[in-house]
Amino acid sequence: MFIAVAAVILIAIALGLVRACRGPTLFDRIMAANMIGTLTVLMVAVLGFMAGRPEFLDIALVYVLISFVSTIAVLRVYISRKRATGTGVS
Amino acid sequence: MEHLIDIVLLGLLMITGFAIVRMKSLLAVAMLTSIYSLLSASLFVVLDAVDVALTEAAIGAGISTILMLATVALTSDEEKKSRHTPLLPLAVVTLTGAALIYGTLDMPHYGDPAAPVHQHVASTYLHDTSREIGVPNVVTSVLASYRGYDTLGEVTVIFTAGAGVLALLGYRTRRRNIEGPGIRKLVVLRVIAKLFFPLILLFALYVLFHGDYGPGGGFQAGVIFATGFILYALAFGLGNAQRVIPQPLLRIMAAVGVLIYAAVGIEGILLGGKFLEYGVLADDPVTGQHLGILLIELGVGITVTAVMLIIYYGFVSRRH
Amino acid sequence: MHDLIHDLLGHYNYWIVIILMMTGFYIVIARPNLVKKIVGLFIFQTSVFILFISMAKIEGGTAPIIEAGISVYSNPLPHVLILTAIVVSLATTALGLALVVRIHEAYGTSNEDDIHVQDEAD
Amino acid sequence: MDMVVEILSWILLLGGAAFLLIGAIGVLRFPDFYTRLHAVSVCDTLGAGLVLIGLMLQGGFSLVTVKLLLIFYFMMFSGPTAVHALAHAALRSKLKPLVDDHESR
Repeated sequence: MFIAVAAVILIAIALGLVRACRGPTLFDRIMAANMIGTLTVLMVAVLGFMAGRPEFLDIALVYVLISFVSTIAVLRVYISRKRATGTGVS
Repeated sequence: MEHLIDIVLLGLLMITGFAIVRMKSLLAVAMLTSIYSLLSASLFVVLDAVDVALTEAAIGAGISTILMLATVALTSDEEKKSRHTPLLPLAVVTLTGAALIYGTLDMPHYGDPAAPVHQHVASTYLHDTSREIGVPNVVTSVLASYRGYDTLGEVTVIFTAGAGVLALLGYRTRRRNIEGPGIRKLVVLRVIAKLFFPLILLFALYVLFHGDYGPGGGFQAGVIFATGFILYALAFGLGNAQRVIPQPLLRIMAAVGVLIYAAVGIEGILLGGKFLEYGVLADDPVTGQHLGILLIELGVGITVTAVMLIIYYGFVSRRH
Repeated sequence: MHDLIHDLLGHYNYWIVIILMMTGFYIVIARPNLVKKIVGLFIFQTSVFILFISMAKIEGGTAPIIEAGISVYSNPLPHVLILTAIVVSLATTALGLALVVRIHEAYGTSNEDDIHVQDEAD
Repeated sequence: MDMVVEILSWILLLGGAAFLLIGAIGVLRFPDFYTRLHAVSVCDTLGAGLVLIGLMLQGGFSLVTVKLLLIFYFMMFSGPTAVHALAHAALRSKLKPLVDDHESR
């Protein structure tokens, strides 16, 4: 049963990856990266249960924090860059 | 079943790699790199390397991406077309790849327990750790105790990298707080950052001191600590972050961490053992090992935190 | 036929690793942008990590954290090597990016071709 | 009792997986950035939340469940915040929402 959930998460990651590659705007890519971060967290959690050793959830916890901070970081960089150069959406 | 997940994840990694080659916008490349890191980290979980997955997630998807973004912000976003034809590089790459694939044909199969890698010291480590070190996480015991010399070297490399970035990017304190107009209005982000900041630091401490029993240790904890402060800097501005943890303090911390590590080694000599022999630190060798591992993990954590923040400050305060 | 599939599965990880490695290598040698080169280096490094970790995996094993009732563990030694290698890779990436920033400040561009043109003009 | 918890956990897990899939399809298929954000939110909150609660039921009363609760807590705050920040940044950079089907962006 866990394998079914893991498979669905993998499919969702693949769909998110397609969106990240197709874009078209930078925001779409950030959004896709953020979603893949969330899915990876769930993936790691489910994998822990699947292997029968769920005590490794620390990794999933780190992922939540990291993907949040890097999403915020990219937006911050983007805004400061836009202020400097005045370019529009790429 | 794990094979299937492994195969799919590797396929996704390959797609991401090709997409990175084709992408022209460097900000988009940085986002794809972050995805690439996340995918490889989950692959590490599938391949049982939980400690490595923790490190890769914190470093690859976190700090590396942030540094790449900061660099793109300081340079240009668009990649220009190369003036040379890609034919020669393609030929070189194809030939090298073919040679390497030819080389793998003799390699033992994936997952083969009889492969030569598993025959020598690894089984000794797995077998003797609980008796000699008394720490369930074999990765930590090898990293911090059996191969403590190597790790001292690694910490010194990190320290040197911090010094190198300081030398290249200089050091500029900006106490006056500069705020981007976009984020300043994001009250939501500030409230959430206030909620998250103490929990991230607490979690980093947990990773640091729980490293003997589960995945974790000084390297990972240091990066998580630094990520907490980076979140603080992102939400409240670099000036405020430098008020909380100023640059001169970071330089002292970077040195202190390495010194703690080396001092534990010398303490071993003074107590009649060898350099980095933890067994003599306490009456009972196993307790001594525990104490030694905790102390050097603390040293590693302090240095890594300080160096990560030095690098981050270096890149971000460079912004004009 | 069965042997072929067995061989294929047994080397699948290594082959994908080599493809990834070559992708990174291609970016490093064919792309003029210095930031992109660093990204290529990053891909190359990560592929090496995957190679090592794939070699450490033992069929049916689990993570090398000793627990009662488990007898097969994957090899912890490559994990240790790669753990420290990841941290060192961050150090090299940071240094490389810092160099790119300085080069951009000195030349006004981070494109290798333009830098060569400027160098030859001097 | 155990049986009930088990069945409940599987219902939650599979429901969560279904929402994850729906969200991912939405991310791929929706016509513009702002509509796609809705799909991402489905993944981030409902899908992830259900899967995590399902796993908590599997974990029972242990440290595992505490960690899952922490992940749940972080995710419920970070997901919407990230999406909010994204939408805000996109709007500021003058990315126009798609208002009419016949109007190409």
